Amino acid sequence: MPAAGFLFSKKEWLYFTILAALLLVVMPLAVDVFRLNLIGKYLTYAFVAIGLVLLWGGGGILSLGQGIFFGLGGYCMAMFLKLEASTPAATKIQSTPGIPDFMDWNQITALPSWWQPFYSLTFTIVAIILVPSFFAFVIGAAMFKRRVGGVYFAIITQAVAAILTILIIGQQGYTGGVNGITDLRTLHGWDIRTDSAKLILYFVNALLLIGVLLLAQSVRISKFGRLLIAMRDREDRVRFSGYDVANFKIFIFCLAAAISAIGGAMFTLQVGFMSPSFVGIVPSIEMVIFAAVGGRLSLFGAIYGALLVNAAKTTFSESFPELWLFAMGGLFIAVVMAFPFGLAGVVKDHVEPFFAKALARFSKPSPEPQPQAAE
Amino acid sequence: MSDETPSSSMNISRRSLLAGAASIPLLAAFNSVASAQGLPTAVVNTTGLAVTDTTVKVGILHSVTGTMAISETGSVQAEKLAIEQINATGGILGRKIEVIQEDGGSDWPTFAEKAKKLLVEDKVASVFGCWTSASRKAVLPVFEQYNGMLYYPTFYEGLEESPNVIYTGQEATQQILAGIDWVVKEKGAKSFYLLGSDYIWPRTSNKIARKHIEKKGLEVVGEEYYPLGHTQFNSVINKIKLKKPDVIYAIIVGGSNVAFYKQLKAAGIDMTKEKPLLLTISVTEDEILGIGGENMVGAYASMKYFQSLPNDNNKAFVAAFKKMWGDNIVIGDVTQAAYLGPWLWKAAVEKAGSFDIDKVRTASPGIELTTAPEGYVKIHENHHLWSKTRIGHARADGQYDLVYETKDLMEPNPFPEGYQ
Amino acid sequence: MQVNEQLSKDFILSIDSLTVSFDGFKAVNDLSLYVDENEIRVIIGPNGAGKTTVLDLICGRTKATSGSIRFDGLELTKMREHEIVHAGVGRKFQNPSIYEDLTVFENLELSFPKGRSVFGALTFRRDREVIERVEEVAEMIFLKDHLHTDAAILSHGQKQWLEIGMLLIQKPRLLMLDEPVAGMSVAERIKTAELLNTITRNQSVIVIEHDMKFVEDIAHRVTVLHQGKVLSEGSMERVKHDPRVVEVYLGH
Amino acid sequence: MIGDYTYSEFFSILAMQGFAGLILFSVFVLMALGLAIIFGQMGVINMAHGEFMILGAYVTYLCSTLVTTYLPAFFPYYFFLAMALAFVASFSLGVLVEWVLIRHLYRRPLDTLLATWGLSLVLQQFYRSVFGAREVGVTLPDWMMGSVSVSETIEVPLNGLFVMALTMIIALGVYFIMYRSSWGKRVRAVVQNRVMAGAVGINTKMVDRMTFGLGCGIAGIAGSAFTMIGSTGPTAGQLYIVDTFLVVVFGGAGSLIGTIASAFTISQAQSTMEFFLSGSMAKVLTLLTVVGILMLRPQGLFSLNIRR
Repeated sequence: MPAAGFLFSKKEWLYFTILAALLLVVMPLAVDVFRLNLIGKYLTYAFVAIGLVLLWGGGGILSLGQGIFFGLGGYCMAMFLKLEASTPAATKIQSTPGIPDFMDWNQITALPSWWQPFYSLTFTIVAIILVPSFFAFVIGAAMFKRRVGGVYFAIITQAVAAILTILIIGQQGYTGGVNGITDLRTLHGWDIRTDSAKLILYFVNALLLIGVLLLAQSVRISKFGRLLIAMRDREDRVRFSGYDVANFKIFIFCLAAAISAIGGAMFTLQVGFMSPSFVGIVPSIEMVIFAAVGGRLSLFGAIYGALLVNAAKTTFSESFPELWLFAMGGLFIAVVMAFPFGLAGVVKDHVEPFFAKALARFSKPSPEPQPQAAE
Repeated sequence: MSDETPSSSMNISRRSLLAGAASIPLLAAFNSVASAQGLPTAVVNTTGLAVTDTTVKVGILHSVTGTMAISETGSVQAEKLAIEQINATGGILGRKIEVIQEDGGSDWPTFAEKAKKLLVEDKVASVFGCWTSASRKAVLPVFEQYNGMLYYPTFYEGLEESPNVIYTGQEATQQILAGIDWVVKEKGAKSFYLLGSDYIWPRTSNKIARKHIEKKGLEVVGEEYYPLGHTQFNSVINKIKLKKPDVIYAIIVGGSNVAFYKQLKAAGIDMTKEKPLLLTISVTEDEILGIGGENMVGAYASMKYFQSLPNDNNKAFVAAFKKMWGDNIVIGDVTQAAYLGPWLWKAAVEKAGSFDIDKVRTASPGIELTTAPEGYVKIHENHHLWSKTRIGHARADGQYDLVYETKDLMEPNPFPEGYQ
Repeated sequence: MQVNEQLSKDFILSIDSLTVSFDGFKAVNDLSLYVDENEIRVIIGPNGAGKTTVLDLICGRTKATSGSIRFDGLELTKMREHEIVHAGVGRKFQNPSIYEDLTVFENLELSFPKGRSVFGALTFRRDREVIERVEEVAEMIFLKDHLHTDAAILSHGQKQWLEIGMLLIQKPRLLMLDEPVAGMSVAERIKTAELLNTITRNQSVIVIEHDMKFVEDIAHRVTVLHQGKVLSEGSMERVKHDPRVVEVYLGH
Repeated sequence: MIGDYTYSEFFSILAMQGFAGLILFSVFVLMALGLAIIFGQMGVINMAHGEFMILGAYVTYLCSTLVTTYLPAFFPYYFFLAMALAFVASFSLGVLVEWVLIRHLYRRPLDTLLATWGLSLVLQQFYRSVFGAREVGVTLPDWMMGSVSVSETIEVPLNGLFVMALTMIIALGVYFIMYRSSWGKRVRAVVQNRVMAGAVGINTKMVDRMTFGLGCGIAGIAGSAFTMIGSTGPTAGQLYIVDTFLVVVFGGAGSLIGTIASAFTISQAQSTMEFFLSGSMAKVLTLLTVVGILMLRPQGLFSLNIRR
């Protein structure tokens, strides 16, 4: 990889290697397919968290509507899978065979035209990226061109998430309503419900995540990334240095949306359905907490944050269902009050100095330039 | 959580048993059960379920946290009561039931996850659970893939018939048709205003109701839906006042219910005057707790069970339930349906002489329960229950008076021809 | 210099009957101002005279209610901020406005006029031209030795210089500085005056300043604003002895 | 539409819909006033606003239960006591929350958002643990239910009138506190220039705490009043939060008049659309319109054209 030397510092390459090893080797060896599938599900949220690190950590733009894009990506995927599952043979008991079951229940007798293109996998994949990006572009262009930012942006994205949820639920003939699009079976004839499929999907998901991580990092280390930091600190200065600030914000918002959408699509594939409960306000805010717990400035943190919070949610709600909300609420408060930079901050302030010290002591006799690793 | 029931509430259960199980004919002497039905585990369990010589594991999968916890609590309580009573009468095939309870957290993928855990890791012989259609839809592929058995308690929209689910609640036609027939016949209703929360069950149910009403040559003067959680119904109440329907047919759920009925009363629509008459299929005694009996008095509900049913089965059931969970508790339609789950499963297992899912499934159609609080029920070929439709008239104390019940059991018909 | 001569010349910046009102309050009221090529113009005036607002209007931060601002043949009142910058107007804010989380080098690099579009920024490379130019400017603003220091830990004066440097690297034709020596030590002021005198060989400068000693050091001409209007204009000598100016300042 | 109705019916529609809109308007104002104070004056995003309302509702519930048990004679009037207690409870909790959380987070509005969201989860679980997951029914005195008939078709619900009157009283109260009292002057001084206000001897910390407390207290009263029309459950507060924020933002943060104007506009739009369309679509269209207008005019309906 020619850009290897640039993309990360030495220390970050170490972290990267640890992460890649954890996702691609340790996890698959350590847990069974059932747990691995769960971890795969958590990792789909990590996509959203990475988007949020770019958008919120990098650009200071807090979106409370990332569920919109996660959901749109997931719905695009689900529409394709549902069409494949709704062959005339499989749906022959319906009054109109060949259309998704929920449409039939709602007296729809022909596939709506906007569903038609989703017979094509290529179109679906393009749509997974483009539909959410387009949505983000419309919202972003309207808001950022008029300099709406900060709190207002957060509230309006939240409202959009609410609107979309009500719409999806209300138009159940076209969207599957509150139940969502369920009972998805095959991808081009390949049964996605089997254990081997789940294993493969896990690896696809993990590799995509690593790819997205590298992409995000390359954006961060580009001049664009530095401009984002600059905008977060001194938006006016950037503007009066000749940059059209709104365009940069729109771009990063679209990028974060597209990344979240990939997560959504992978979610649908791994979980086997998509429903409006991943679009609304509550999941959107939960996704923010994944990024916050990991450390809003750290891409690695985003992944660990998503993994950790979700794993905690599963364990906690198994053993102490009553306490789960207390823990979750406490987590929000703690992250804001005590650990504003999340896990990544803790690692940087406590773990790294510890290792640096240990390393220095250990390597005293050897002349190797170890401490550089912890610059 | 998993062993809470057997250990912590055993004392209560023994006592409640004496009151509750007295009417249950299956009651047998404790010690003799094991030998009488003591088939070897290798025989009754050929597929590796969690069945030992003395125990069998089952799962309870409901939301204990999140927005649905409100509704699902009653089902959990009913299922635990039934299981304790079964254990106290010697268990199933000589084996005590052990419960593994999982929390769906009002989150559908969590339901799917936990269902999978119960089936794959815990290898439970049966699962009692789910409440919303969305959660059932989410777990359905899991049950079909790993061949589990789910007892689903809620009245729902139908349009489903899975070999891996026994539906102990009513599908839509069982709840709707007889109710409408009754208001038309007894109350001379000619026009209806259909109202619902905006999701699949109210929409599907209203669709069936509309077809049925129009088939009779009567009129639907309005039909509309409000988002879940909506709290402002003044506009629709105004519309109702202007359209002057004979019947308001309301399928509103959750917190919206409270707002709707309070505002209806405040707008001067006194339901006891029956002008218009209100008929609901979504407000059980559970919901009235939140709405307040004084705001609900005079409404009619079309269900299959009311806590006030005067038969002996029910009296014993209510007494046992209160003994176990407290005197202030109320029991709604779904809670009763949830209570049937373990009993129906027990009957099927005993008929099959095996815990194997396939054998239980084959044995299930035709299973009868004479001890059900709602009276006699029977499992149909389509895995739904034959059951009666009953009309209740709401009292100010939050209970319903039974005013009508169908003479025969209504046949479940999840895919009603002509109603879709 | 004769007034008539000025009018016949092409000004780099000509402001004609500019007015802006905030909820009825006219912060700038029918103001006209003309700046020559390579001129250092200092604007002084009491607090609330509208000095900063004039700069805001020129660089597009505030939209004029009426009037026109022409810069090099372009009507600035119709343009957006970054377009005005592209046209060659640079502006330094009152409080040093730099990117504290970035190094001096990165601060200057971001201001380098290349890769200003989204795509450009994504594909921007730190090539020889950029490095040389950054170093050149760093030398001018006395920060050559601090190139890789985080901007946050610079002294207040150094931050002011850095911001000036960020403007210089864009090679603007009109440079607007809002109180460039505020908070500087005497030695730093002298160096800053020196810096400004060097850079105006190639560009026009508008400075807002309170420090009269500094104003005398640098100003070619001085404009006195009062209540959004030009009260007096001309050489420092002339303005100093204008009775209206004296009254406003003393009466304040 | 008019084709379906006679003229007298059409007149009734107008009258009753106008009234329904007014009730909705009052509800919105009650919801939003507390938030407008906290968000508009302090810049704090209080996502737990709904939970403060529900606290008021639970206090009312407790009152109704206690009064029914111990002082049945007092029952017809308990609601006023309940509202006062609801205010006190929410106010106290607000002051506590300000002291523990919010005061560390001024100038970090996005962080207040996250922290108060956390707080809302904690409060929800707290309610669930204490009062149970089910909704509780608040029994109201008879005189508050029912309606006054104006004509055969026009009927005016009493609780609607009550909410409207209450809204008016509270709005006037807030107006006097914020714009006519010396305390209000201090609040506004702190909003405009914190340092300067501190320098002239205003205890800015105390002002912050009391302002936050006041906003929460009003939420408590609103919650108490909503027991008449809505449900009281652990998660009921969440239903209000989006609407409330939209009302405040649409009105232009910092402007109480703007909040009231925006509540009026949104409520009339929503109740009109609800009449002519079905419920869900009306809601979607209302929200879309508000968001659309906010995109075109981000500063909201009322805002000063201030120099930056």
